[in-house]
Amino acid sequence: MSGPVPYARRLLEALLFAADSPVSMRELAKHLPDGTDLEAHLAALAADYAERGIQLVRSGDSWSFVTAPDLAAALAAEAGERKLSRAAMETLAIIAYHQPITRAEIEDLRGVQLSGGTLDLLFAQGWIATRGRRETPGRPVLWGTTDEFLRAFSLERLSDLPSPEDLKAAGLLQPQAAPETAPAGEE
Amino acid sequence: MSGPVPYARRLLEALLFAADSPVSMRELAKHLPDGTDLEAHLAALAADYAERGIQLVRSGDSWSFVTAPDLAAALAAEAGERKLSRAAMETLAIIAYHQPITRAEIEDLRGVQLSGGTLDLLFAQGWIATRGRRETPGRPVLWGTTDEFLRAFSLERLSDLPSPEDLKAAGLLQPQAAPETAPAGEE
Amino acid sequence: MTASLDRADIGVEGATDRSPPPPAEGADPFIVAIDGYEGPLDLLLALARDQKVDLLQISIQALADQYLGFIRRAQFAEIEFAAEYLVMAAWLAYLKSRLLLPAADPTEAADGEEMAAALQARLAQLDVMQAAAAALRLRPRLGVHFFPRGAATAQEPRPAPGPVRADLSGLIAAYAAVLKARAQRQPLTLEAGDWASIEQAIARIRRSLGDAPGWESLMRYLPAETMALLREGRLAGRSQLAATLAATLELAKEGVLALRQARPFGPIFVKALRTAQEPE
Repeated sequence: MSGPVPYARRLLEALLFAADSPVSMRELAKHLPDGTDLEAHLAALAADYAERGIQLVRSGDSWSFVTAPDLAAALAAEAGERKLSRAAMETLAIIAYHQPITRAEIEDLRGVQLSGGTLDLLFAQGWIATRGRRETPGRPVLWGTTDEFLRAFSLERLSDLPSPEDLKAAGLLQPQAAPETAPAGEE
Repeated sequence: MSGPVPYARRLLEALLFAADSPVSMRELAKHLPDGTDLEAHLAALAADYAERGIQLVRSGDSWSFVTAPDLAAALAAEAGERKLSRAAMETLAIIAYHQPITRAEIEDLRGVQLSGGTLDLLFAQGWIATRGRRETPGRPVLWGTTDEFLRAFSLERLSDLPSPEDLKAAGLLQPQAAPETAPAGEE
Repeated sequence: MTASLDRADIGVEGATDRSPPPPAEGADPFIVAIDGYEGPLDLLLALARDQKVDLLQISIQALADQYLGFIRRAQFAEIEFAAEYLVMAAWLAYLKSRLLLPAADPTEAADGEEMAAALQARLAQLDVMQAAAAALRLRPRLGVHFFPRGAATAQEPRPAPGPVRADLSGLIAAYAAVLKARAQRQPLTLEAGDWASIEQAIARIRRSLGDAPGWESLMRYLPAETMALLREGRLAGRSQLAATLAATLELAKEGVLALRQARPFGPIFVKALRTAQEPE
């Protein structure tokens, strides 16, 4: 690594490295002199690691080091992939796109009742959390996604989720997508 | 960090980062192609980090990343936040849901005695406060949560907490531990 | 370090990922599998995709026919599982009749069109969410494609105790744990009746004491059925054993008999000290 590294960047590096979970900007700021440009230092630190085997990632308001995704195969020798059911993934996507959302609304969107374990599984992973209640009769609990969800799916922020247009462009909404441009019956 | 980093060095970096204890040379060699000059790569990696906030250190035959020694004071100074213990979290949850409540009632709900420090800790955080006394023999002190508790847990009001029925509906009260994976087609 | 969606990340193979398997071609072509579908709306969406037109332009009549045909040939393992599919079938049949039959009242015809449009919108919405789920699945995932720090290690000294960290999810999970543990705690319950009384045991021992000289096993003074009860793990057996032991202790205090146990948990022996047939 080239040249002297500013003290603030070294300290951030050590703080993020020594933490057992993502560290919030608020927490990081506490350790640095007032007036430090935290965003700039974090951006510089992320750039330092861009090509390394470890990367600095942002998830919502928090930052953490993780291993580079392209090394997965070499690292994952022991880690077996946890396969998530379709029900769980669809429920998670619905919560991510429609938050805050009630259980009944999720069921309505999917046209099927949620089995007991689905929200439980997503909650246990730390991917969803309650977000108060909807002020309607029965005051149902609202669910939303967490920063841990962003981190787990390598998203910086919710707005990084692909829009319906992005999904179409990526071919995930074929073949009925975009009838204006694609003649009907095209594969 | 400057220039392209060799694959072996990136992989070593990731392996050492993701390990939960120092990794032996023998273990590291397993992940690298045969004939890789492990010593040379580790020496280069250690040099990469020489001026950073993290350092690669050798202890006997094993290697690990640690924070730079000169940062120890700065890291300790403002003291990383500690995670609340399970006992304390459960106690806080019981107070939040059942307030005002006496210590004996908390112990009854948890089925175990409260250790001396638990209420003190929650009180020191400003999350609980006394709420008078119960007019029963012994006049035990009653505990409740504070506005500071609401702020710390981003709740607008106590009634935003999901009710036991909500928890049950979300599957959080199922007796077995949350499954890591959901069977396909669970709905 | 961008985490925005890379198109390369969500290749076309993702499109297959979200679709349930096509109706299985089993031995009997008139029976179709319903297992792969997440409810009636999911089945309807899969059928709609076969029309290969925009979901908002889809022919609801054709879709209703497809669905009804599918349900007619479907095999349901469980009746409650079938119910939700059948409710949808009934609704679609109704919708179809609304769309087909000339309505006596023009507002009725409009209602049919509205219901069809609402269904198209619902299908389009679910379609987007299924695509979103597929896109999520294709993203690099923590613990699968990349990994967190294995262990949090700072150089000594360890951080001094400071503020504690906790969040709402942790709080709720903790309360759920309390409720779960509480639900699982069984209060101690005892079977009613069948308890042996010490008085009866004293009387029984007095009756048979001294039949044989010298030390005898305590077991000899148990009622006949005790051993069988103990073998079955019944509390009544343990009660008789306890009552008998307590009775011998009582009688030893009175000087009627002596007790001997060579080691902890070893066998207990009883010896008559004087004839005790008659109560004092």
